[in-house]
Amino acid sequence: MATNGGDEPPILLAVRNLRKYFPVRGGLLSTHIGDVHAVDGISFDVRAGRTVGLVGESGCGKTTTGRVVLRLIEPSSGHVFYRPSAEQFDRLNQLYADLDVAARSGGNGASAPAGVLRELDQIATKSSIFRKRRSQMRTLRGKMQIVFQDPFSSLSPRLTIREIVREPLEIHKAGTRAERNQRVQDLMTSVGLNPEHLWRFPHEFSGGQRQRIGIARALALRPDFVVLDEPTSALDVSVQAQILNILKRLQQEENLAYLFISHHLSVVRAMAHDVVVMYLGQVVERAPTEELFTRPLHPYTQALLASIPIPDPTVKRERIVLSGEVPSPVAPPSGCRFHTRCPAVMPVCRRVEPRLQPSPQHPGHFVSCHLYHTPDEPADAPLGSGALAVPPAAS
Amino acid sequence: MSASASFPSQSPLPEPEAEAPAALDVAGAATSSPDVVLDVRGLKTYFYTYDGVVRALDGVNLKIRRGETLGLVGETGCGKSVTAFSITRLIPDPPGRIMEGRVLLRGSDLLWGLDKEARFKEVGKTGRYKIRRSYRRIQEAQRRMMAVRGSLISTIFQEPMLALNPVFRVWDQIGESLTLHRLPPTIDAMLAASTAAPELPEAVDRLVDAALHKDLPRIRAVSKEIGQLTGLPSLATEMFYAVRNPNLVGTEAIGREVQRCLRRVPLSGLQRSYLQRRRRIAELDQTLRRIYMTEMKEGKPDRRGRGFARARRRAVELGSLGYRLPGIRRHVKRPLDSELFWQAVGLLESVSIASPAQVASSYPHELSGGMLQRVMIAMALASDPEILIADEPTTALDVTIQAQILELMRALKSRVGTAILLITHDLGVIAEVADRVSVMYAGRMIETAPVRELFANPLHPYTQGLLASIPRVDDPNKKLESIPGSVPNLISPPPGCRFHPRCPHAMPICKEQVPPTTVEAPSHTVACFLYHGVEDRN
Amino acid sequence: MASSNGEGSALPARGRRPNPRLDQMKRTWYLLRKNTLAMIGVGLLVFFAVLFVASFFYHASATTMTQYCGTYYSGYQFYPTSVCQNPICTYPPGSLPPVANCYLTDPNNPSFVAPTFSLSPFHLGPLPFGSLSTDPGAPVFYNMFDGIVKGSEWSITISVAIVAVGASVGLLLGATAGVSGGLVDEAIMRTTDIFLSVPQLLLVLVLIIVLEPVSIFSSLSGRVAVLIIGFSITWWPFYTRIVRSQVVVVREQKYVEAARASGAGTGRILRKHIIPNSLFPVFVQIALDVGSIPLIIGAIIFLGVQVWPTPVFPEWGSLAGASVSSQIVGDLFLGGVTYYPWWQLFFPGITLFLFAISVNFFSDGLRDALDPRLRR
Amino acid sequence: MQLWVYVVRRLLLLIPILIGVLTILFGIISALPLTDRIAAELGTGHGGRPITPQIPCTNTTASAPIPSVSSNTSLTTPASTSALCTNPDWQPALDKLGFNLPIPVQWAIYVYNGLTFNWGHTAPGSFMSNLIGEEGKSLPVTTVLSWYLPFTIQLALLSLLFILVLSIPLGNYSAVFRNRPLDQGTRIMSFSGYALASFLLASLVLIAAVELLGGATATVCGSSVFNLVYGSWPFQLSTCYPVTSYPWVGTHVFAPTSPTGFPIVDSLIHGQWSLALSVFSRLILPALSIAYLSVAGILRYVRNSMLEVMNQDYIRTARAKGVPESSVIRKHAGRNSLTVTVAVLGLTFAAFIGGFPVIEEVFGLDGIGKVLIWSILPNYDYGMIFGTTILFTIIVVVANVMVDVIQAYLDPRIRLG
Repeated sequence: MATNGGDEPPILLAVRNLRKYFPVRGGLLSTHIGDVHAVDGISFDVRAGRTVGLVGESGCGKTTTGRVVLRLIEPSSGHVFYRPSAEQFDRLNQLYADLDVAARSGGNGASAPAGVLRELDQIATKSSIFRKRRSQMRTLRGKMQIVFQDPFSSLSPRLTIREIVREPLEIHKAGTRAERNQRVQDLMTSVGLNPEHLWRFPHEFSGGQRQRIGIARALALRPDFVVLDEPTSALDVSVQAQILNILKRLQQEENLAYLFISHHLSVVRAMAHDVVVMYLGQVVERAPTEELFTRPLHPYTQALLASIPIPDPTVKRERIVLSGEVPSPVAPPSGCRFHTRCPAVMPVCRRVEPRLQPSPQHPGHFVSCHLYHTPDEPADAPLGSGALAVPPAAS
Repeated sequence: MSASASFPSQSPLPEPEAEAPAALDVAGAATSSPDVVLDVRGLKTYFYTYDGVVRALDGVNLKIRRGETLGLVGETGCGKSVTAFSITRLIPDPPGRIMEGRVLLRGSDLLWGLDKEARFKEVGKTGRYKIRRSYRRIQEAQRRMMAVRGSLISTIFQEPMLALNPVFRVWDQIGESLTLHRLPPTIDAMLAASTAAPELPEAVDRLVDAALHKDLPRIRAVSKEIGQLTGLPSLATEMFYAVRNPNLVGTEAIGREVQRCLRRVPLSGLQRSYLQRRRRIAELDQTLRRIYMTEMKEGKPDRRGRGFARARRRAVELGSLGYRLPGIRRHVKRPLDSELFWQAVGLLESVSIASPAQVASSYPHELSGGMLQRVMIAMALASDPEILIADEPTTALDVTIQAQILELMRALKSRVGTAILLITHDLGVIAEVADRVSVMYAGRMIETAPVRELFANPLHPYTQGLLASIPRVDDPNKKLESIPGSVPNLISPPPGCRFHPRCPHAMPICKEQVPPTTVEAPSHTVACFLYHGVEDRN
Repeated sequence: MASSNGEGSALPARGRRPNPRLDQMKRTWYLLRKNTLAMIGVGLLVFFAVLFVASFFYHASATTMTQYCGTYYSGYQFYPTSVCQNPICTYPPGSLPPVANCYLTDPNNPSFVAPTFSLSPFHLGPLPFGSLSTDPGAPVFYNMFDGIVKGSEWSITISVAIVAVGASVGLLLGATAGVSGGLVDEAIMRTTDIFLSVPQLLLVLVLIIVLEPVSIFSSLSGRVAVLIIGFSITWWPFYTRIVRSQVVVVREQKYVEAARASGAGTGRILRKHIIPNSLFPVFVQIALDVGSIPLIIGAIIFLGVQVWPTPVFPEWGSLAGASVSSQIVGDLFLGGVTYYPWWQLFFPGITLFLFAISVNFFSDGLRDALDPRLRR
Repeated sequence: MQLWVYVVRRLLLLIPILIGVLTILFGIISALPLTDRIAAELGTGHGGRPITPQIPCTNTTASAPIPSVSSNTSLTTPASTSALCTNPDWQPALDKLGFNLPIPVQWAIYVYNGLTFNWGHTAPGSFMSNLIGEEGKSLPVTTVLSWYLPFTIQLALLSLLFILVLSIPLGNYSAVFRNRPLDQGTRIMSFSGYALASFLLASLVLIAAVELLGGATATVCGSSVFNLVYGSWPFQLSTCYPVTSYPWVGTHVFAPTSPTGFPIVDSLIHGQWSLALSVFSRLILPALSIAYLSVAGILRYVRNSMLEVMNQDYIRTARAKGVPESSVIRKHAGRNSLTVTVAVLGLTFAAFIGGFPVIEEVFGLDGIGKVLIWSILPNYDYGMIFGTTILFTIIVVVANVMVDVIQAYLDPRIRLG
């Protein structure tokens, strides 16, 4: 990945094998009876100044991913590497590939070569955010920020806008008092709010204005990575366009990297450079935006694209209506997690869990589906099961 | 532009007739074209809050024709939901009050008597009002609406998770709709079935045979036949699910199941007399509803008729007190409950729920959002309404589930043929389902057109801006245009055209006068000074 | 404060900086003013506040038992002067008493003085609110007026102290439980549950009874300390529960997460976000409790627990509790018939009632004014 | 979750709570002088201060290891506990009670005794013993309490009935008719219930009943407040039935106390209708007073939650279905207000049950509340006081379990958690 295209911006975040399980208690003595597999081994990269779109239905773990990546909650396992150097990054990819091979041949991670684990551990100590101490994390927090979905609960009702926007600056003791105030003023103008709004309380604002305030707060410390957790899904379309345009402008001005979490594929298409599609805590498909939207490979992505109503009565499309509902993340289905709803399900899907692998046609396009890769079960078979592939939906 | 081609019954929409004078006379509605199911004119709804009077609706007009789907689009706070709730008078009062207007449902004015319900007095010059309500009249109006709600106008709400009562099982809630709107025929069928002695044994044998072979279509057919023989379609559903059970092996087990189902058909004397009394009460309720509908149609109260019906109802109820005794109550209610349960299962089946019996006996919190929305639709259809108001039916759902629900609505539309008022902010949904679209902005209707016409040729600057601001999944190169500013505060809305502060084409006149609604193309009306078509007096 | 260090340089409109908090308070006051009951409550509270302050300047010479002598004029019958054992003062009937606390009393019922409401020789008596007998047979009585005036001091001080201690402990534990979660939360909340399942009246009673023989609590201030300790031990769980239930709601709010994402530590989050946003229900509860604690003290007195060094003490709850306790007060014998002196029950009762209801009205009005859901 | 799993889980939780309560009481009782503790355990002595002196160990005679009554030793010289414990003469008693063991073991013994209903003995010199008519004798606390408990349960059930009957319709309709006369009325009523002390309210109810009903004062027979206000008992004894017959009183006409122990039920079983009616009539005013105090607290919650429920989407759905308004309030919203009433009752049950001593004292009813007062006056009978406290607490804890189960039955969502 780092090899294709030397002009690509540097890697900002490398998320590797991230897992987050929430324990479920129940039964007579309220014992631990299972886990919600909210995020179950996902990996992706975020490059400086670029946007990664994270797409999926509710309950697929995209919001949890956003929170874990910022270490707002601790992960169950996995790493997020912040600004790994080019060599580190290449080495990481190699190590994880080794681990993967070992896991497949041995069946579990315990048999992974000790050397690989040790080296991984060394790199993690250097650049994984989960290994940072509290003080290091504090400085890092200034570089990684978040904008929330709900503009109504994301601003404290008892603070004025000025106090809200100034809070990050105060926490990090950035600049003098006058500088901080100047910064707050600048932020307000850059998100298109009137400075006199500073003296009001959040409940006096509309949803769009609140979202602007949220953006101003997130940008106060000049971060280089912002998680946008469904920033526009509570807004009207006309306001949504305003917010999206502001976000785009700010990205260019400040060279921000975004992790854009949304269930709105059309918004993601407008915003993201790369798209990660999640289903039940796992990545089913990952590709550059244009590639994904023109040639969706995974049946889930295809169905997702086909279910979006297009605001044009003249467009006639093939409809793929998925049957059933998303299964419970406490006891995800065996094999491919999508097999319960998949229109192209094969017997092997029930047994073998597919891996995220590059598509044969496009090396940057990763898909986790048996239609495109022979299952790992009978050792390593050559690729070439493309004959099984369903044709991508006409768009 | 013609209306949607998917409706053969739907001729190209007729030119709106000039009938304004007729609409203004007291009796009102008789002259409205027979095709129009619902005709809303000049609807104004205000909310009296501490901060001032929110003019949520300011003269809304709309018409829905038979079998047509009218989409109502607008941003948050534009009044689209308020419109829906005003039609069925579900606006919470206080703070909301419908101020004026007419809602003509097949010629009956649902807002009749509105002006006498409350008096307003401004407190000084503060913009605050003191309202003196006549609670008697409001109660009377709410009673009148009981005749309309559910039976003629059904509603589906936005959040299915919140819209179903969490403490009652699903079948209970569907059954309640059924008791309210379908009780007399149900009881008739039950009573008839219990006395009639049809040739069941032969059919039962065939059913057992079919079940032995696990031949689903045949089970379906035979159980349907038994349903017809007994006159209880719900029995067919019950039998189908009873014998379909894969765990049943052997003739004996299946036969036992069938007999178990049939056991509820014969009724004891007590049960029969209970059902007869229930039927009498339901009939009197219907009489009362008819009286209310006539009152609303003719515009004068029929107190005698009402009082008479109500007194008789009370008498019957008083005579039925004995059935409420604990032991008796359980005995007499059982047959009706199981009948309602299986009718509910039948309804759930019709909204393509895979295991309807199981869903019917679960609590709402045990079901997913998509499933609950199907339950809501089943409940709304329990009474064969004239109009179905769907208030953002898919907003709270995921896209794949939304696609399922939209698919279901399309199927129901062609099967049932009710008129639908579809309220949504998602123009995509509108484009897929609606025949005609009305666009609302800040409490006013600004543009109405057939769906293709509106998307191809939006006239109002707001509609244009709205269409331009939608990101398109199928069009990557589209530049997102946004409408500057935000939705105005409806306590002190801008004078004149309420869109003028955000409008790129604003003219001086826009600030001064409210633009009239003009007809620009066949059945395409718009309220904007940029256009000079014939004024739509309708 | 801010204008001195150049903050204004960032602000073009330096002179007329708006004060949003003041605006909010004005709005709350406006809403409160529209609420009649709340305004009655505010009025009464002001009255009690004035009484509280005044009581410090009121030198009640009759705050404790007073010797009686003289003739008593009651509403029932007039009795002539009879034998007077230890006369403090004597004066002819019909004239004004020469010194303070020299009252005309009924020799058959020496410890009762009926209220006269004649306020003209205010400082000399007769007693405007009557007297409270502590023992029908003994020549001692309690000046009700003094008791009510001085009672404001004790009642309000004790209630406020108890509530302050209880609320601080509750706030601390509740916030800790809510924020830390897990085992700490579980431990604190289970302890709270346990304390809450003992009836409050009984717990206070048992604590007072047990602490009574301890010698350091034998003085008056010791008794007050016993009351405060007993009530605080009983009352903190209420606050803990309220605070915790608020905190678990607030801590899930996105703005708390945003603060954490900005690198705010737990202390700052607690101070700036969680506590300010979960304090409001605590205020309401504080207001209610300040009103209800004298009621419970009264119940304890009524049940016969010896809370004070003397049978009757100038505290509203104690006066009211004593007034219906046959262990403490006595009847009036007039002409061979027993009468209950109504003023004994009426004045402390009405004081207690007014105080509690004023606090109730006020807190309810405040809640209505601040809670947007109830306003509508 | 199944309902029964929930019930079993809730019942299991009962044990740690009881242990916790006993721990608190152990902590409190440990602060007592050792003599009082021994007296409370074994049933010796007069009870607590001021009659029981603090006896240093050295003062005791060799023949009596635990002095039951002793001379008037000075109140002001409390003996040091250590001196007391080192005296060899006390050793048998201390050993027997385990007061020599380490604190944790003492705690374990206390908790075990508490859980096995071994709550100590009454003081023979106390008022209670006089009442029993066998002065100088000591009885197990649980025995005494078991005589009086049925009456209190009777009273509690009746007042719970009044609470439900009053709070649900009033709460519902004051929310429905918001800010209209009914609502204002209930609001005032609720406030005055908050602001009236329980003993004042009960006394006022009693006085009002006597003034208004006059001859029907059988309802207040035996009340200390009545005696205070109206002097000695002015009515014929025959109209004043003591409500229960206990083994030690033999002069009046009684309601029988066997086989169930509940006077009303027993009277009915024995066919004495008028007696049952008389006992019942004595219960009405106290039950109403308790109910009023509780309803005042509950109404506010019911009203507020009802306001919230009436704005819920599912109420709108019900209306949109065409359900008549009365049915919307009764069926769809009423279930909720029932749940809230039960929940608030659970939260305030401790306060509710804590009101019983006062009410029983005012109305002269012989329940466990009255037992508490008897053991407070004139001197403290610690064994009884602590026993009563444990009993009241157990009632509260059990009631809370029942409340939770009822709630889980009423609202299926609760079973989830």
